[in-house]
Amino acid sequence: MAPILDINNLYKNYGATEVLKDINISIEPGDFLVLVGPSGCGKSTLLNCIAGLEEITGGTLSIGGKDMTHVSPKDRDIAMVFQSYALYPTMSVAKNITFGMKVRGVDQATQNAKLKDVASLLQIEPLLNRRPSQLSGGQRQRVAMGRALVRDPKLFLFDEPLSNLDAKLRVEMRTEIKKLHQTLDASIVYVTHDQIEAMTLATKIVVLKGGIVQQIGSPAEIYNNPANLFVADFMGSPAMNLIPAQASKTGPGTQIAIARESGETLVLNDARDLSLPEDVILGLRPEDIAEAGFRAGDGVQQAACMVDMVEPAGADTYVVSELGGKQVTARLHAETSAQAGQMLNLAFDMSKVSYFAKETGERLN
Amino acid sequence: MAPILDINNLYKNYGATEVLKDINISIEPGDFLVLVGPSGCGKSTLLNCIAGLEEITGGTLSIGGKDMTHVSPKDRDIAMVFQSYALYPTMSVAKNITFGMKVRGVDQATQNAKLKDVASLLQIEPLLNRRPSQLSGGQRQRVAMGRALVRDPKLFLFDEPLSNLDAKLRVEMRTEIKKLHQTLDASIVYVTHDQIEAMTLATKIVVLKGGIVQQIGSPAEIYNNPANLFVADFMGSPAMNLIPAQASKTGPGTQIAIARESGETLVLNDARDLSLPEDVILGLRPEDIAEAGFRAGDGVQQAACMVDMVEPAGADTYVVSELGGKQVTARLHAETSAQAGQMLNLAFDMSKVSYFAKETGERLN
Amino acid sequence: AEPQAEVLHWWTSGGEAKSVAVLQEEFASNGGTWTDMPVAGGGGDAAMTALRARVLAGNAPTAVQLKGPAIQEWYEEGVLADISSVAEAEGWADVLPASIAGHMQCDGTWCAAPVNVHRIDWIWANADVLAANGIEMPTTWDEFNAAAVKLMDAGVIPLAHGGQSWQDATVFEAVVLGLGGPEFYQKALVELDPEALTSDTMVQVFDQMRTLRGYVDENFSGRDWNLATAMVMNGEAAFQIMGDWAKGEFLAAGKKPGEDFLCASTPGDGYLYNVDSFAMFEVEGDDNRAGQELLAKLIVAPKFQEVFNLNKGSIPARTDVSLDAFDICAKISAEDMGSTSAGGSLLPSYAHGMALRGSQAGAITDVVTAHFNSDMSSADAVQQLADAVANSY
Amino acid sequence: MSEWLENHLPKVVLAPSFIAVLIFVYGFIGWTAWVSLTRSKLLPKYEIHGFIQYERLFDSPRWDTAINNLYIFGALFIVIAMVLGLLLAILLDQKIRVEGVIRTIYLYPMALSMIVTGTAWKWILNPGLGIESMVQGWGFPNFEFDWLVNPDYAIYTIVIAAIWQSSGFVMALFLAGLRSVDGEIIKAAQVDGIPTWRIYTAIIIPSMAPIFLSAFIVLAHLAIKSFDLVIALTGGGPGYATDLPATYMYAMAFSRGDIGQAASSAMIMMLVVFAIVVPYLYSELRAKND
Amino acid sequence: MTDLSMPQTQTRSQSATGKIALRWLLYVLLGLFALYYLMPLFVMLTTSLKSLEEIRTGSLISLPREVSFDAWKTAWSGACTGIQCEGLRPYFWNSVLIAVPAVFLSTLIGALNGYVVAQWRFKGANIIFSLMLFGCFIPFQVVLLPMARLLGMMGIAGTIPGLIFVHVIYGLGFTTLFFRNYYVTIPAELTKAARVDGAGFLRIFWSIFLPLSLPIIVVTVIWQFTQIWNDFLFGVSFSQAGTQPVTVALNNIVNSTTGVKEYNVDMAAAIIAGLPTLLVYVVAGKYFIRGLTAGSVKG
Ligand SMILES: Nc1ncnc2c1ncn2[C@@H]1O[C@H](COP(=O)(O)OP(=O)(O)OP(=O)(O)O)[C@@H](O)[C@H]1O
Ligand SMILES: Nc1ncnc2c1ncn2[C@@H]1O[C@H](COP(=O)(O)OP(=O)(O)OP(=O)(O)O)[C@@H](O)[C@H]1O
Ligand SMILES: [Mg+2]
Ligand SMILES: [Mg+2]
Repeated sequence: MAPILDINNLYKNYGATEVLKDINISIEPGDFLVLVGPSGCGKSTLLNCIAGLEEITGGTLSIGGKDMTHVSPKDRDIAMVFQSYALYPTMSVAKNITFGMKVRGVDQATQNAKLKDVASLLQIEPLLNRRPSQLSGGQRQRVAMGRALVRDPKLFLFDEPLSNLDAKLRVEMRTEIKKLHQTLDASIVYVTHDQIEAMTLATKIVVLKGGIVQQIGSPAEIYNNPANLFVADFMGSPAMNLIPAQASKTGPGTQIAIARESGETLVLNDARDLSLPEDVILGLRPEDIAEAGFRAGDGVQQAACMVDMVEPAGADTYVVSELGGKQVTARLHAETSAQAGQMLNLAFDMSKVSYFAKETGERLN
Repeated sequence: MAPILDINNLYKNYGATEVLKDINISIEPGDFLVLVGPSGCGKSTLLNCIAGLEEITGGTLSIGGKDMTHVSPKDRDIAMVFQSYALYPTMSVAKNITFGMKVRGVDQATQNAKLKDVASLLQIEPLLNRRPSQLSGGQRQRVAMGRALVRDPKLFLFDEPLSNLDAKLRVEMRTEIKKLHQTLDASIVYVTHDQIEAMTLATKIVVLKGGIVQQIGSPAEIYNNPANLFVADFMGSPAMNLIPAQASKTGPGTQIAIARESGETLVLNDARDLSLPEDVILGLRPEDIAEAGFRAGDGVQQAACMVDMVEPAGADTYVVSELGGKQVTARLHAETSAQAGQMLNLAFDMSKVSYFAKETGERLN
Repeated sequence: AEPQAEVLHWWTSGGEAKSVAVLQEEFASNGGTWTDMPVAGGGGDAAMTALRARVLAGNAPTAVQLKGPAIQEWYEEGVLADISSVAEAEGWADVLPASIAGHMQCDGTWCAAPVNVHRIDWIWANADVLAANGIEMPTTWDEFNAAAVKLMDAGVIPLAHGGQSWQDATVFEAVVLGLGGPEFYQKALVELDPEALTSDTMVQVFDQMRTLRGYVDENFSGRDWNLATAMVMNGEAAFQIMGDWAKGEFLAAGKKPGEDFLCASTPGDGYLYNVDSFAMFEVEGDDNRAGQELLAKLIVAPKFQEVFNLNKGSIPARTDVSLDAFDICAKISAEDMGSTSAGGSLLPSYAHGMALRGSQAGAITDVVTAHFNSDMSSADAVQQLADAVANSY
Repeated sequence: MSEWLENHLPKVVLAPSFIAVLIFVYGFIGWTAWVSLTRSKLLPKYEIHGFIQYERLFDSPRWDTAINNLYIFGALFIVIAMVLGLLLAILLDQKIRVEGVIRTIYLYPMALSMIVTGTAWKWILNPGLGIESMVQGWGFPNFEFDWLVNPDYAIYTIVIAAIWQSSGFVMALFLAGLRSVDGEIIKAAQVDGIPTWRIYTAIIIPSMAPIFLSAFIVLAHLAIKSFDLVIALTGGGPGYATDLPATYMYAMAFSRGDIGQAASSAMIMMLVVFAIVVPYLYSELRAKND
Repeated sequence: MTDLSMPQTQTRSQSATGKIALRWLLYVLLGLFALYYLMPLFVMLTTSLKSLEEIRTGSLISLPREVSFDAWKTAWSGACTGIQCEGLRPYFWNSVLIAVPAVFLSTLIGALNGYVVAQWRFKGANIIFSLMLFGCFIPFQVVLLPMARLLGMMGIAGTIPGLIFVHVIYGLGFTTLFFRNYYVTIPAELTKAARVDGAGFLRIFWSIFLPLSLPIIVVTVIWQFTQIWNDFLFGVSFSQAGTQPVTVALNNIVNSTTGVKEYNVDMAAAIIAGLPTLLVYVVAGKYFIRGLTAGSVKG
């Protein structure tokens, strides 16, 4: 099957500022592509380019197998939710949502039915007669969603569509979007900075940094096998612990030595057969460091560490300890008895460790 | 010490719409008050009232012990970050940030120093000469933050100041705000819909719904002892499981019976001495339901449940099972072997259970 | 006191301005300071607007170009100064025709100084065109009509006319005078006798106006009078009915009276005059009052009367000025003035604001111009005329 | 004291203008109303004589013509100038290469007073001199365009010239409005699949309501006060076929010395304006409020 | 701002020719309108460059056979208005002295008023605004006489300050309208943010609103300058010898109903009198649209 969206060597400049550099992305019908990256990395710009709202500086772009590089937005058959909502200020909420259908000549009954569905989905029924200026931030965002959701386009583009919603509503909306994706088999490009959204929704994640694609892959790939230090650091919250270490081969496995401020080197063994340079950066997620006794398995290795700080966070408690000159975070259960200043036995799941080259930051294993 | 902010019987209407009803809040110097609530519940409006930007319909309001009900915003000595940023469009980023200082007659050197500090804190140094229209969403939000942070007011008001930032930056900013709060001993009122922000930052949380205060308390109080079903449901992600059940007294403890679709009733024992009506809603957070073997303790009770769905989410795996006609979520470790359709032994931490009246939704224990 | 005068007038164009300059020079050589305040346009409407504003502001100019009953109207508002002392010293009563002197007097005192006499009921013709078609200068309106038909057949526009309401009114009063005679004119357009206004004669007048309308080309609407004169000059049209300022156009184009163009009074008896004059306003200060007196004296003095009228095409208001330097048309005019003054048919022009106050004159003009520019019947026009006049008080 | 000033500064700032308007607009309207009840002639007098001036006014066929002309002229002029101005603005909004030049060409007539251009228009519309004779000269001897001298059509020549003069300014106002609409919203509409013309009619134009208000006021103001235009172009003629209330009033007040009559005509004129403008203002300002 | 016709180069197939045809139509249409607008200016300009003889004989639309600038020279410094033959020159300066301060003041006050009405609503502000708006419709002929009286009482009758005063008063309705309608489109959050930043009423106006106002200032200045410069009625009524504006002089030149009408001089004088406004349009018009295209309203 032809890819629903195919971006080749796309470049975009604003004057002298290069915002997007050599982007190559291709998604299949039914894919749910999530764009993530730091603020200002070019996510909105990329969406705008896909929608045809910004002239691209170089490269080509096709949607549904047809070259769309120079086609006007209204002929691209896409629906988009804008980061800034962009509601029609003079129209009521209901009209904002139905206007597109009206223009396309959808009959009144269908319009009403769709409006009703979407309004109840987004919990905006009581607001249908208001003007956008009379809505709160989150309400505006939901109306913007509604405008896209009543459509049935080739491709949905969502720019942080849930950022102004409260957690509860957000979870509900997330589920609805997932459903939408599954039942309609819609193709979606989605920008978010919510890790959970990215993880739970995506079939494919693109990590952008400074306008350059860092990694493309399934959520699990991105999460478990980040392609470089940037991705490792960026994805996951709290971030992956990235600890400078010394690697040396021991038999089939690898021995990892980590310096500690206290002087005593922490030595861990990775059972996997890896060929690593001596200086590496070791990456281990907080949830892969547990309180000894709560984690067991093949690769798990225990070590006593000094607790520098304890941070309770509802469901979990984070414990911070110094390793290799870095603050290393471990995720413990909420009811842990760990206290700052105390030595605590931590269990490191070495089978989950990622290694990165110290210089280039590229993944080694 | 006099409360830094004291709100008494505050009402606010827009025409006939009552947006805030009988709000009473009082915070001490150094408090970090987080306002949470569903979209459209009146959080921004409340901030606007505190800032003096909206005339209040009823009640009084004092800041730093002085009645401010009719004082103009500029004499209230507050700094505010707006949900819609409200950057000055004709000024460069640098001027946006220094404008307030200039107005207040701060000398040039101090201005520059503060600007430098704040710019590096917010990572916007390269943007200082740009106009707001040339910034991405997150960049604008950071500039808006900067505008508040260069000030040294009696009270900071933040309206969802981090909603457009990526997770990483958000965590950093969160830490910075926490630091700011601690080092300056600043008093802060903060709107967010990010549970973690609320939990980690607040010394006090106010939960609003439809313009009415639902609960005021420390994060732990709110999280562990929600005052009613709304708060229970609203705080925490995924939400607290709220399961209809039958309570009956057994000796000093209480027996809880939960109907199941499969027919077999689940019976759990709460060791606490409670006096409950027969029909109750039992509230238990997903993290208080674990895989048997990973959780032990006084109140923990095990029961075999049918797994309806397994949802991996990076650090954790969520397992959904039917109980009392509800989808009940349990949070398991990421490496759980649980699979849909299988029976799984779950451990319920009964010491954490909240009970709510079926009719009124008020907390019972 | 040093005589001073701020003079509000609308004599801004070529010949007029030159003649005003003469006055100014004389004024200066008599030690006065002249401040010029010309406001042209709309036959003095703009100047009158300015005048009203200035009077109300308590800042009236020292001398203002005013004429006809307007002088008395302003006098009634109590803002005019008395210049009887000058008039008596200079003996104006002896040198001015009685009817003209009447215009200069308010309640028996002198309040204005006359500058000139324009004759309105002139008919001008292109000599060559008339000769080519074998036509004499008409002396009755029937003759005029017959000539016009002849000219039309020859492809010449019989009557050059500009479609502005005052031009319509100018033709109208000539027809009233011609068809009804001086007495009828006096009754109808000076005394506004309702009987005269609704008489059959008046119906005939309107019939003649309708006939004249047929002799005018299609493009006459809004045309300035001097363009109409030009049409006569270059042979496009044969006749024009217009005051004697039209002569200035002919002369300026180098045409000779009696050779290139002909002048005659419009068919019928009588003489319609338009006297330009200056009224003196009540002002503060000896300097200003001295200026007023000096100005009044100079205006009526023979020297100015001669120079000014040579330039303007009109004739002097005073009867004792030698006419040697004047052309033939002016001489005819002066002669007729003398004779009609004696015979009582020296009449004020209504179209030029000499006969009636503004609102009455305007009411009549409205009907005349509406009739001329539409297909209104003469009977209707007469009825409207009576109504309008009744409604104008 | 300074506290008070601080809080009331907006009112203090508005106050002088408000007072000025009360005196110089409403005070003068009151003055006019008073004078319209007198028999003032050359200068205003203050002795009340009842409604005689209004009776005279309604008996005057010339006033009938003037009021009718105001309706015809006002309606045609405002509607056409708005539509044309909007159309031109939209055309110019299509990324025209020489936009700057064209814009200036459309705009400049407003710069010249009608007193000035009236003569040129008079020539152009004159059948014997202007367009008619030109087209006839091109070999269409039957071409006729004699509106200027035809009493039934002369008022339309005023409309033509008035539109010529003001539509450019209206265009500029609208162009300003078009371009100040938030770009994101237009983008949203494009993505929504809305055709360009619908974007204009349904989204951009409705959001320009304040601009319409400005344009309407400007045009209505010009329509009511097109005094220079009439004077320069037709002088009210042929006959008084193109008289407007403004010229009527001027004639009464300043050439005829009938100030009472002028005042009554001014009052009626303002009543007409009031009847048309107030409902419009009301709805416009209402809409902004909620 | 966004340009609606952005990437419309459409796949060069079906609608490409249609698009090009449409484009052509667009330009033809614009060109026709340009002709309509240019015609009177063309007539005036060519006439002013012809000799009197040629005007009398030639066609109105034809180009001058022989270009002569004599008429311009006469109009500027030779034409007689009354007894002085100094052309328009001396009156020009009067007009400048009247128009510049009057435009400045009425724009400034209008900006402040509009700012209050749009952003500092207080009870009754809208009524005040409506009252001011209605003031736009008062016929100037009506105010002439009472105004003359008041000016006399104030002692500024016939002076340039008097004329400035009158123009400012009757310009306020429009300037307020323009600014108000511009400022209502600026989000209220901006004012709020600045108030929290400690800025007061005037400071916010000066630092936030004025920099945003370029387009509307230009619109207002264009409007006011045109109105004031071209004003004849006030100019003729409230001036006296020595303070008359250029329009009165122009009127004197053009409206001379006796004597030979020098159309070329009239036209030249008309163009000269209109030059400052033309200049304002050409120069300011550029900033006007530019200010808007900068689209600086959005934050
Ligand atoms: N001008 C207005 N007129 C009428 N209702 C309004 C107006 N402004 C806000 N509201 C309503 O007031 C309620 C509170 O709005 P507010 O902006 O305070 O919500 P919020 O809690 O900040 O929501 P969010 O989290 O979505 O930003 C909303 O229901 C909103 O629709
Ligand atoms: N008009 C412009 N001129 C110059 N630079 C611009 C312009 N618009 C955006 N940029 C820059 O382009 C970069 C990418 O912007 P974009 O809006 O795509 O970021 P983003 O990834 O969506 O960020 P965010 O998560 O904060 O919304 C940013 O650094 C921004 O400053
Ligand atoms: Mg973005
Ligand atoms: Mg909000």
